[in-house]
Amino acid sequence: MTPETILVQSLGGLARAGVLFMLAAGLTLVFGALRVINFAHGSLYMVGAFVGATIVLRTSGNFWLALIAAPLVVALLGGLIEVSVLRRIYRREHLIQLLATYSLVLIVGDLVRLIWGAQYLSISVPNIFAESVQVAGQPLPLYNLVIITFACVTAVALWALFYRTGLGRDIRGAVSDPEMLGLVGVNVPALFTAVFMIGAFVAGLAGVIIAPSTSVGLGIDVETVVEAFAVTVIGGLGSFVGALIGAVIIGQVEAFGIMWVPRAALAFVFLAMAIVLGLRPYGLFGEPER
Amino acid sequence: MDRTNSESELLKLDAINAYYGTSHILFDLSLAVSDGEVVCLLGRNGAGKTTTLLSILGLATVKSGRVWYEGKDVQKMPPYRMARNGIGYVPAGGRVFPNLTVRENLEIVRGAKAPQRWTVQRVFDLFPRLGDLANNAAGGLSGGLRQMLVVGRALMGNPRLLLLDEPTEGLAPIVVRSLEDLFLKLKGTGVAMLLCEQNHRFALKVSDRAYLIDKGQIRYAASTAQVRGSDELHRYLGV
Amino acid sequence: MNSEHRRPLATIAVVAVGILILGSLLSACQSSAPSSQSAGASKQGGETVKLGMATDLSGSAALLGVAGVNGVTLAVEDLNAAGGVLGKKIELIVRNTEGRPEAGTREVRDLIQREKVAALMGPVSSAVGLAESAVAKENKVPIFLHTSNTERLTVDLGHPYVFSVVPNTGIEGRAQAIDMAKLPYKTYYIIGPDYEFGHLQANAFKEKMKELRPDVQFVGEQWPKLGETNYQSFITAILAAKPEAVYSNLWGGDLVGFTKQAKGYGFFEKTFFTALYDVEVLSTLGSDTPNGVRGFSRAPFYAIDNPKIGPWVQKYRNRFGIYPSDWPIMAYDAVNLWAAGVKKANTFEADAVVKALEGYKFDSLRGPLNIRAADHQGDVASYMGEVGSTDKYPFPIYKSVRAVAGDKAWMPEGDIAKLRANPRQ
Amino acid sequence: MRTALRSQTTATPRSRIVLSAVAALIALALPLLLQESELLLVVEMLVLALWAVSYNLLLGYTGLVSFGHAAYYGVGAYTVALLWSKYGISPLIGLVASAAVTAIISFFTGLFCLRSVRLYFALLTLAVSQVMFTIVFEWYDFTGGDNGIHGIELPGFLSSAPNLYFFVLVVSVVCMLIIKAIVNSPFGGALLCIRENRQRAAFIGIDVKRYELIAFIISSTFSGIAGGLYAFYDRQVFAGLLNWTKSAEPVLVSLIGGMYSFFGPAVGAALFIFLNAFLTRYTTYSALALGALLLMLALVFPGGLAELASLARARLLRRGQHELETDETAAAQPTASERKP
Amino acid sequence: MSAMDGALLQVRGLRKWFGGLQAVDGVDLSVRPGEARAIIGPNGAGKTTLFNLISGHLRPNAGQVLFQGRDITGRPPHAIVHAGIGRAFQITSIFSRLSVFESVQMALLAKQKRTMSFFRPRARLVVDQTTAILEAVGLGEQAKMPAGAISHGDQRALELAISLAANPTLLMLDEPTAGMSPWETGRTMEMIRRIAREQGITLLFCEHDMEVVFGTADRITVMHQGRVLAEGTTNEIRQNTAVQEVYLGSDEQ
Repeated sequence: MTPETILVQSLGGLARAGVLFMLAAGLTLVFGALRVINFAHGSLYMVGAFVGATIVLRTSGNFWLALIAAPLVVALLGGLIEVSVLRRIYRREHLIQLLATYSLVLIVGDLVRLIWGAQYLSISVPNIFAESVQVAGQPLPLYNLVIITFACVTAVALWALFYRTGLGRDIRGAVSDPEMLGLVGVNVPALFTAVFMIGAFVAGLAGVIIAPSTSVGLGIDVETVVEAFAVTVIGGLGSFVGALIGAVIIGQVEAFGIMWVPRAALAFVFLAMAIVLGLRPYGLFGEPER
Repeated sequence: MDRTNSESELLKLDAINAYYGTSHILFDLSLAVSDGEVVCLLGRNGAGKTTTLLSILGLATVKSGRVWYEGKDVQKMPPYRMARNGIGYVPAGGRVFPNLTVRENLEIVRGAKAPQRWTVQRVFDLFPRLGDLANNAAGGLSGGLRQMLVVGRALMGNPRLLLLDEPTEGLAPIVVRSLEDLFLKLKGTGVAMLLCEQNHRFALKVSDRAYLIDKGQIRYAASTAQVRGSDELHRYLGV
Repeated sequence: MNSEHRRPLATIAVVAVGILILGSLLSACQSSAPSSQSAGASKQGGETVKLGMATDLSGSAALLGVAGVNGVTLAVEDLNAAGGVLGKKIELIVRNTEGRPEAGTREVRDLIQREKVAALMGPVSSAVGLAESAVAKENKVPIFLHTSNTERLTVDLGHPYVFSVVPNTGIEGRAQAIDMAKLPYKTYYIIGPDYEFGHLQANAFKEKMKELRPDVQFVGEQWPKLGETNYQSFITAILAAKPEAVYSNLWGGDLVGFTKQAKGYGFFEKTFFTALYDVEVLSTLGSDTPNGVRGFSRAPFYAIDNPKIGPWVQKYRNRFGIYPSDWPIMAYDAVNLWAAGVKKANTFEADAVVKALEGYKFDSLRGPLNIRAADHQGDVASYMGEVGSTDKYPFPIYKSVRAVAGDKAWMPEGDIAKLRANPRQ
Repeated sequence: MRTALRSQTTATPRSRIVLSAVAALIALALPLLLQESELLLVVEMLVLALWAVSYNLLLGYTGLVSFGHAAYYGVGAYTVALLWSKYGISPLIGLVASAAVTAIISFFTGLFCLRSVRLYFALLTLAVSQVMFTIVFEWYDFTGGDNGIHGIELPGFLSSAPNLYFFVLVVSVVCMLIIKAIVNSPFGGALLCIRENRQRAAFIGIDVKRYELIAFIISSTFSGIAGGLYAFYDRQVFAGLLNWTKSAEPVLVSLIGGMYSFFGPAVGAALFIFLNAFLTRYTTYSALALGALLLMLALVFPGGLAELASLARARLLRRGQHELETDETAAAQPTASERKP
Repeated sequence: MSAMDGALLQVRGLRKWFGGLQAVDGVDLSVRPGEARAIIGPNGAGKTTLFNLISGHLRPNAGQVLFQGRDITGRPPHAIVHAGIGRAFQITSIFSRLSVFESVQMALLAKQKRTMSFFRPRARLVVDQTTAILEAVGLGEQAKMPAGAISHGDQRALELAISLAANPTLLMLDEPTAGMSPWETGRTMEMIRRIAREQGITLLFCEHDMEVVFGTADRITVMHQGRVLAEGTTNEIRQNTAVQEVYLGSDEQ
């Protein structure tokens, strides 16, 4: 195994990590503030991909419009879900919350099939990113670097949102003490809706970003949410940094695992999860449940 | 229902019975605070002081009785509305937002509209040491500074009424004395206060009136002068 | 919940079970009077004959399932328009298995026993196909496979009531090897979806290739899971092994994703690549299709050399508004094979139909087919060619189309007996 | 109050006997009343009911949420299938072996997973079960991969549907009764204490981890038997039996039926199979319908059918007692609904 | 090791810190058989932590706990229960969906190590003993009610009954009258005293209600900031100025 191979392999893993991070960030954000494990997060991602791909196909290739419009649509859908479903189950046990979000997976999945049919969609990488770049003498898809960059931008934007805006301050307040937050005059229910919409927006964004590099079909909701979920758990539920590190870990474990033990590809994510939880029962950066 | 509260009665608890889970904590408890008045509620640990405050804020289960604020029944009002209507809450134990900075702890407040508004700068003028630590995480503050911060945070809401839950608990005497001065100053600005305390020396110094609470019931109500040195004080607070 | 509370619940539970059972009982009485076991195809009364199809209409293979139902629907409509079969109109009953074998078992059993279907059309997934085939065998109702194609269906677990008009994994894999043996490449890498179809088909390819070209080496294998969206690491792992050629049986959305991601790595310039590029995949990929890549598929309509296919495609487009993919063509053939058997036997009786079809020369959309008696497999051709764009269709097609006839690639009869005695499991 | 209690304790056993007799009669008569496909649907219900009831020993009675119970169900099914296909061992012996194999495996996985608590325990069970799924899925030479093992031959007397039905009926009912006995035993009581309050359970002298492990093993073992019965029912096994989507079934079914009642999950299982079979017949959008149903359940009746039933019962009781019109019973009314946990 | 100066429970130099906080900072305590010992102190004095250390819920960072001369430091809770130390908790620790009867019955079975029995119906086990304990604490009427549905005062009595079921030599009570009405408080303390006297149980309790403390305890230990500030008879404590200062606030004037 040459250094070039290692570099190329890890860059591929990093692109995957980028997408996983964008999903895990939303999952962990929603868990941190709302204390809900949103199993339907993958459904939001799928809707983002479908809406994004449809916009591109209908506007004969306007990727940039899709990049803005699709996440907004998903955020609105997220808002609708928060107000009509999640708001009623914040005080319930985790199991009931999982049941509710699981049922949303079923509902959204079938609604997508109802609207788009069983057909898978495909859109091209936008022209300016369609090139390959030379890294260590090997061509690499430029779009991979675009995904990585986008994930970094998302990470920085989320960081800035948390630490440089009033909304972020309110969210961090809600993470530590939602009751007190209400008592200092913050409209906590509205804040929770906003948090969920932010998570949905990022999930939708991830859906649009990934669309050009793959086929958009039914089933990508569950396929991806399971991995994003593992990332979140490995990083520690509720931890933003954990989501970032967890995504990189899973991305790299998959990239090199596939090289060395191809037959175990299905199990990598879960092996990593079992090992991490076996060593650190609350994930790398998690805290015991409160 | 009766709206006969005199204009001066800012807060009125009318024979409330409050529960926490299944336990009955407050028994037919009534008290009142007039506009601009400082009233203390004295009692030992577990006497029901905190539950009284939580009942006002709608966080305890009140099965009977009513809570009036500014002549309105506030039982169904969401907490954030109360804050925006001028109720400031200073919880026990320096309950700051630990992962926010000192400044953010103040800026996060959405309070009442008032002609003379509190600003972060005014709070820092009041507590210069907080100003020095403005960008530090509040979770790292000492007990005394946390206490100042929760008081400052409550002020940021431009309150008409402050509810204080044992602000001197665990504080060094020198800090307690500075709080004394502060509360007297605040009193001068016309803020009404309901001060729950075990430390009666401190509480009686700043209050106009006092209630003694024990086992969920008001046992004695009188002016501070009457309460000071009374037998009841020793019976319900001492050993 | 206290003990006092639990007791009535047990009562309620008993009542509820009773009600449920009564409910299903009532629905049973509604449909028909109780009848004896194995009341299969033999007891057809009335003006219609029922045809059952339990296939995957949701889940990862839904697109193929829907296309198959289209083909079957069109076939039934055509037969009915021509006066039905033996004077009876065909009534089609379609059920959804959601891609789950246990649902396949359940639905097919219900189709046979309550609906009394005369024959079954197969599903998409081979796991579901195996489950359905087992029930068909048990109840002695013929099942016609048109999409699910593990060789185990007709060979290892074959039985008198199963028929196949799709190139099975053996035929398909070996046909590709026959065509590709002419190519100069010596090192091969394999990538396929990680389930039975992928493994069996690739194995057939490997074995035939080794037989025809002992100098060929297989330098690695990758098995991404079905429905995988991220192929980056697989692609780089393959390229690191520097194979001269890559054989793949990825299909559908997976192949679309793989192709798009591989392009950026210069994959198609660095290595020869072949995979299941069918009409569906090519029309989805559109301009993202790598020029000159070798594709293979089961029934690309434009590549079929048979006068029947042209008008049929026109009819299909009029009916459904799209070009047909492989699946409706084979599904259409499956229905007509059954109808031909019935006509020849002059009865709907299953055993007679089975007998009539053994060794039958069937005039399919893809041309004449021979249904081999040993495994009830049609000698269906496999098609391949190099992909390029065309003015005739709104999607790329195979240029220099080749077809390997089924009887060149199917399993020798001797092996069938061996595998039936000692199945691959 | 007292009157109400007395009337309950005296009335219930008699109605229970009557109902049990009716249920037994129906059970015996079913093969005469139903067609084979419907009878086998009932068999499927019984298998899932046994699985759900054994799962609920963990969920409802010990308060442990496992997201990976399909692993044990699947291992049970594969034990029967593999013993038959590789060694020609009768599935009847295989069924006994499936209990033993799952018991041994769950001892080790349980030991590992119980290092974590609550949510993280659930996630560990999921991770472990997915690793087991991968092993079964990938080990083509041994397990037959994703398509699994087909055509399991049952002993001759089980080849007819009614006989298979009676066999599964007897095995699953006996197993459920054993679980019921465990639930009602001192051990079951200890589990309830753990469910209600782990810390307090330790302070009355219960070694919590040990009891949790034993409950995990018992639950997994009966899940293994249920899986073995599945192999009898379907005569085939496939890797999907171990997948996490399958693990969702006992959870859903327990929640539908009500996890705090013993037979709730069994009723939930019957309803689930029924819905699955009938929804798919009327619509290809059955997931939508099922999802809507589950969502309604989560939002309105988090206690499942059991809650619904107890509400209905409270209402019935109320009406009945109004007819009595005694002040005493009327005064006891509110407690019936208040007692709802 | 022999029981030193006849002490039933001996705590030596016990320390526990959480992060930087010294919750219990070198506590020595000696409880004689048969006495009723109260531990008092303002909030945060370390009473609850001390209880948790003795009953095995927490492990100390330093120090020893001896019970009947045997070292039980750091043993798990269930082992300590079997050693003879019972503990009654504050309100939240009952089994709310078990019936009152079942709660006590299970405590009895657990203490008698009979819970590893899988097939005997528990409904018929230790019925008389359970009933006797329930009668003793005045819950005979409520036996069939779910524990979560009875009044707060009754829940405290149930809590006591569960602890008594362990047949403890030493019973630790965590604020036994917290949240009770005055009437319930009197009734409960009288009951506790009576049962302790009848069964020869040593009591160790913490409590805020001074009437209860002075009316029940033989000796009082006062804790402040993780340490023992004073120990003595009720009269000695009443007259201790240091204690008065802690409770009434220091008078700087």
